[in-house]
Amino acid sequence: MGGPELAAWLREFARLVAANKDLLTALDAAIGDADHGTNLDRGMQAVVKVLDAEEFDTPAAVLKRTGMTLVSTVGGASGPLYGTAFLRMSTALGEEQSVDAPAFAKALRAALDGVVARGKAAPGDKTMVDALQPAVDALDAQLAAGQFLAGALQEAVRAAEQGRAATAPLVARKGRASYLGERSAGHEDPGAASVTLLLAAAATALPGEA
Amino acid sequence: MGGPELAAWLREFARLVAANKDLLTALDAAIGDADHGTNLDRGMQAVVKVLDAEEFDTPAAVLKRTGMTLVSTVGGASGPLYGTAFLRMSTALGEEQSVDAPAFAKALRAALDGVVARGKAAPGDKTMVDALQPAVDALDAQLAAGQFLAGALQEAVRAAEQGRAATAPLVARKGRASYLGERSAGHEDPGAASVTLLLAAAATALPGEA
Amino acid sequence: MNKLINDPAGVVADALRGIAAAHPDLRVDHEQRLVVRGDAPVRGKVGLVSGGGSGHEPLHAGFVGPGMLDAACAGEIFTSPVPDQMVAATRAVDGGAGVLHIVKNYTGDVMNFEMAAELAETEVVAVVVDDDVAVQDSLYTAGRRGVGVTVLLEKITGAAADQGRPLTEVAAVARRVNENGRSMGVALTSCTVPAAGRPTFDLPGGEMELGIGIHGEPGRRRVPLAPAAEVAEMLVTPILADLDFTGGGVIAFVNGMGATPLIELYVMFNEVAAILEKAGVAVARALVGPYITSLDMAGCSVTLLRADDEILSLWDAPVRTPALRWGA
Amino acid sequence: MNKLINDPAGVVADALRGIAAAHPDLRVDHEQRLVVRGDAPVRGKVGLVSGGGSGHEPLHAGFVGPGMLDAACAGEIFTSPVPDQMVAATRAVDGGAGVLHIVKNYTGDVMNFEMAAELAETEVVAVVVDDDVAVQDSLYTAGRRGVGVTVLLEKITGAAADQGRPLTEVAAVARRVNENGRSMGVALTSCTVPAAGRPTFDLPGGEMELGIGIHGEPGRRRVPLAPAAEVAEMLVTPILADLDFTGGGVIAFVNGMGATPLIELYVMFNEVAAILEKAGVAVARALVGPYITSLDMAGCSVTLLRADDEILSLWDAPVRTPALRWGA
Ligand SMILES: Nc1ncnc2c1ncn2[C@@H]1O[C@H](COP(=O)(O)OP(=O)(O)O)[C@@H](O)[C@H]1O
Ligand SMILES: Nc1ncnc2c1ncn2[C@@H]1O[C@H](COP(=O)(O)OP(=O)(O)O)[C@@H](O)[C@H]1O
Ligand SMILES: [Mg+2]
Ligand SMILES: [Mg+2]
Ligand SMILES: [Mg+2]
Ligand SMILES: [Mg+2]
Repeated sequence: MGGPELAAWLREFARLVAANKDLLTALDAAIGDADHGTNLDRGMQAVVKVLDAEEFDTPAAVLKRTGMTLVSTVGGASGPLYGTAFLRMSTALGEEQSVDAPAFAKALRAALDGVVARGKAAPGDKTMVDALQPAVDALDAQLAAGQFLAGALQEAVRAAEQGRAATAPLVARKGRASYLGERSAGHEDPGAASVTLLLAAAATALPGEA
Repeated sequence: MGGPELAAWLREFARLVAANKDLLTALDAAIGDADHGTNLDRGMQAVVKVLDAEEFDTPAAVLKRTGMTLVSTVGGASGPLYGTAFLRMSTALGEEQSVDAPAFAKALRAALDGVVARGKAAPGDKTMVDALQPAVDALDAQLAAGQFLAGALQEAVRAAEQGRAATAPLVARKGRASYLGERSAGHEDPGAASVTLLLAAAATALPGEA
Repeated sequence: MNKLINDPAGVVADALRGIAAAHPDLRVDHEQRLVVRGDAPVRGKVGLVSGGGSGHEPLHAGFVGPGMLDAACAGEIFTSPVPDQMVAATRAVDGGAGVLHIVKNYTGDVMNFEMAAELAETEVVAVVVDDDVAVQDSLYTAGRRGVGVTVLLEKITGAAADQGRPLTEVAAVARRVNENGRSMGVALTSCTVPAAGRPTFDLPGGEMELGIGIHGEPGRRRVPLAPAAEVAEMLVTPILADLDFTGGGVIAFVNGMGATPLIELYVMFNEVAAILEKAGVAVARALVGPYITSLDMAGCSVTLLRADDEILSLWDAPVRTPALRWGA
Repeated sequence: MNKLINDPAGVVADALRGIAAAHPDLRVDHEQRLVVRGDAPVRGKVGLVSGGGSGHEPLHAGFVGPGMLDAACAGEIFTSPVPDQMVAATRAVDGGAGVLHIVKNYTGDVMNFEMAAELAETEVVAVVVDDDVAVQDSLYTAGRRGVGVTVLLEKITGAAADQGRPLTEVAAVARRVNENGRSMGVALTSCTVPAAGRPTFDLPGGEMELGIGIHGEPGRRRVPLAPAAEVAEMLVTPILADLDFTGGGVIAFVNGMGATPLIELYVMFNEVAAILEKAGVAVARALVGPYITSLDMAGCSVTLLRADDEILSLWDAPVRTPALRWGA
C-alpha cells in the first residue's frame, strides 16, 4: 500500500473520532477534564484538511504531516502523544514508496515506543498504552503466524478492545486522572478508547492483502 | 437647671435610642445603609459611660464632652451632625453655671445652625433638619408667648413629630438617600426620627419650670 | 457567606494586622486604625492623608508609601472613619508643609474630614473627589460619588507632593485631576457585608446593575447581562458624554470590583480601548486591575482621566506602595 | 454565567488584545498567542519562556518584562499551549545564551514543552515546577502540580538571568527555588469555565474544598467552612510537615484564586504569619494578592519558599512587568 491508503485510514479515523466525540469527552469528564473528544476531533479535522490540500511524495510524508498537525492543534496530553506516534511511524517507514504488512507493523510498534518514550506510562497505568500495546503485540503475532494484514488487524482491534475494557477497574497513575486516586477506578480510559478507534479504522480502511 | 439635669436628658435620650435602635435602623435600611440606629446607639452608649465616669465644671462641659464623644464614636453622617449640634450648644451656653429656658432655647437654635452649617441641608431636603427646625421654632414661639419650658418642650416635640412625618413623601436631596432619587419617597427620614427622640427626651427629663 | 474571615466584627482589625505583617515598611496604628509611611513625617513635604470605609482594598492603605499617600485611615466596612483617626493621621504626617486631605464625596466622609481639619491644629486643605457620572442631577443629591479617580488622584498628587511643591499647588493638582476624570461602574453580583451576612441587593440571574457605587448602592438601572463590548459601551458612553476627552491623551483605568478575575478585566480593557479609538481618544497610559473594590462584588468600573504632559509625568514618577509600585 | 466576556470561545483572544492595548511595552503575537518583551531578544541573556493554559492571570503574560519572563505562551482556558507556540516564543527570545522553559507539572504542559524543546533548534533547558503538597502519593500519580511557587520562581529566575548568568546556572537557580517551595490551596467556590457555562464542581453552601489545584480539580477533601485562623492551619500545617522551614527566612505568599477580595487575603496573611511565628519560621518577604488564579474561583493558596540571601537578593532585584514591578 502507499500514501493514498494511509490517507484513507486517517480519514476513517477522523470519521470515527467525530462520530464518537461525545463519548470520548464523556469518558474524560468522568476522570479527566472533559476535553479528549474535542481535542482529538479538532486535531483530526485539521489533518483531513491537510490531506485534502497537500500532495505527498512518500507514505512517510503523509504520516509526518499528520503527526505535525496533531502536535500543532491538539494541545493537552493527547496532542504530543498522538503526534509522537505518527511522527515515529513516519520515521520507521523511511523513504520507501510502498508499505507492506511487516513495515506497517514495525511502524505501529515504533508508534507505541514513541508514546511510551513520551508519556512514560507502563502497562496498567490506565492510559492509551493499555490498548495500544496489546494491539501491536497481536499484530506482530498474527503476521508472524502467516496471517494477512486484514485478519491480523482484526485481531489487533479485538486486543485493543480488550485492553480498553481492562482499563476500567484500574487506578490511574499517569495523566490528569491520577489526581483522583481511587476515584479513577470504575471508568474506561478515554485515550485507550480513542486508540481502539485508530485500530478499528485501520481494519476498515487498509487493504487486506498488503 | 445645671449639668446634672442636662446629663439626665442625655441619659433619657440614650435610653430612647437604645429602645428604638431597630426602628431607626429599619428606616435607614429603606433609604440608606441600615446603620443609623446602630451608629447612634454606639455613640450614646459611649456618652453614658463618659457621664458615669467624669465630673463636669459647667453645663457647657457636659455638652462639650457629649459632642466630642459622638464625633469620636459614631462616624458616618450622623456622627459629625449630632456632634456639631452638642458642641454648638455647649459654646452657646458659655461659662454659666445655670441654664434657664431662654438659654436652653438659644442653645438648641445654635445646635440647629450647627447642623445646617455642617450638612448644608435646607428644609425639605428630607433630613434631620426637617424635624429639628420646626421644633426649635416652636420652642422659641412658646417661650416668647410666656410658656414654661415643660409646655414649650411638649409643643416642640409635637412640631418635631409633624416634621418627621412630613419627610415621608419627600424626595431626599442630601445624604445617602439622595442617590435613590424618586425611590426615596414613601419613607420617613431616620435622622428626623432620632431628632424627635432627642426632643422627647428633653420634654421628659428636663425640669419643667427652668 | 463564603468568606475567609474570623469574626465578622473583627475583619478590619484582622486585615490591618495582616497589612502590618506583610509590609514592614509601613507603620500600623491598630488603636486608631491608621496605616502610615514608616518614615513619616517627611520634613518639608506636604503630607497626604486619605481614608474612608473599609472594604475597598487596596484603597486606601495599599496606596501608602513614598510617592503616594503618607497615611490612610480605615473606617469600619463601608463606614467613614471618625475625625480622631484623621487628626491622628494628620499629626503623624505633618512635616511642616501642611497636610492635604483626599476625601471621597460621601456625606459622612466629607463631614468627618471637615471636623478633623477644624481640630487638626495644622494647615489642612481638603480635596473632595466626585467623579461618578452615574449620579445624575447632582444638584439635587449629595453630589457625585468619589470612585475610580481617587486611585489616580492619590498617585498623581503624591508625586506632586514628592517634588516638594507647596500645599496650595499640591491641592491644585488634586483638584485638576478630579475635574478631568470621570468614572462609571457595573455590578454583576451584589457584595456581602460581613456583619450583614447576606448580599446587600438581590440581582436575579441574567441581570446586572448599571451605575453602581462602591458600597452596594443600587445603580442607575437594572439591565440584562450583555457581552463585554456592550457593557463597555454602557460605561464609556456616559463618561464621554459628560466631558470632552478628545484631543490629548487619557489615562484609561479598568477597575475590578473585587470578585472579577483579571482575564475579564483585560477583555473589558480591549473593548474600552476600541471605543476610545473610534471616539478619537488616545490612551496614553493604562491601569487594569482591582484597585478600588466593593468587597466581593463582581463587576468593573471604567475611569478616564484627561492627561496632559504634567499629569503624565507625575503618573510616571516613582511610587512604592503595596498596591502600586514602580521606579522604586 | 456572570462574566464580562463576549463569545466564550474568544475569551483568550480578547484578553490578549486587551493586554496588547494596555501594555505597549509588550509585543503580542495574536496568531501564535504569545506575549513577548518588547526588546526581545536580549543579546547574551538567557531567555525565559513560560506558558500554560489560560485562566490563571496574571500568570504568565502578566509576568513578562525585564527582570522576569521574556515570553509567555497562552493556551486555551486550562489547556496546555502547543509546541508551535513554545517554539515561536523560544525563537523570539533567544539572545544567543540559550532559553529556559519554565513548565508547571501537568502531563500536557510537560509533554508539549518537551516537544517544543526538541523542535526549537537552540539550546533549551526545561525546569518543571511541582510544589503542590495537596497531591499525595506523587510516586503513583503524574506528580505534584505546579502552583504558587511558579510565580516566585519566575521572578527569582528572571533576576538571575538578568545578571547575565549562563543557562546552566539560571536553571540551577530555578530548580533550587522549586525544591525549596511548597504550596497548598483551598476553594470556597468552584470556578466556571466560560465554554462550559456552569461551575466545574458543586460545592454546597457551608463547605469548602481543601487541597485544590488551579483548574477546578477536586481537592484532598471537602470540609466545613471554618474561620480564617483554622483555614490557615489547614493550609500551612501540611506545608510545614513536608519541608523543614525553620532556621532562615521564607518568602510567604498568600494568593487569591480570582474572586477573593484583598481584605480577606490580608486576614489570611495575618493568620499565616501568626502560625509561622509560633513555628519559628521568620517571614523575610511577603506577597499578598491574586497572582496565580483559577478564573472566578473564591479561595486562596499559601506558598512558602525557603529563602537564603541569594534568593532574597534575586527577589529584591528590579522587575518591570504588568503584575509585578519594583525598582524599575
Ligand atoms: N503519561 C501518559 N502516557 C500515555 N498516555 C497518557 C499519559 N497521560 C495521559 N495519557 C492519555 O491521554 C488521555 C487524555 O487526553 P486529553 O484529555 O486529550 O488530554 P488532557 O489530559 O491534557 O486533557 C488519557 O485518557 C490517557 O489515555
Ligand atoms: N447633609 C445632611 N444634613 C443634615 N442631615 C443629614 C445630612 N446627610 C444625612 N443627614 C442625616 O443623617 C441621617 C443618616 O445618618 P446615618 O445613617 O447614621 O449616617 P450614614 O448616612 O453615613 O450611614 C439621615 O437620615 C439624615 O437625617
Ligand atoms: Mg482531557
Ligand atoms: Mg485538557
Ligand atoms: Mg446610614
Ligand atoms: Mg453608614
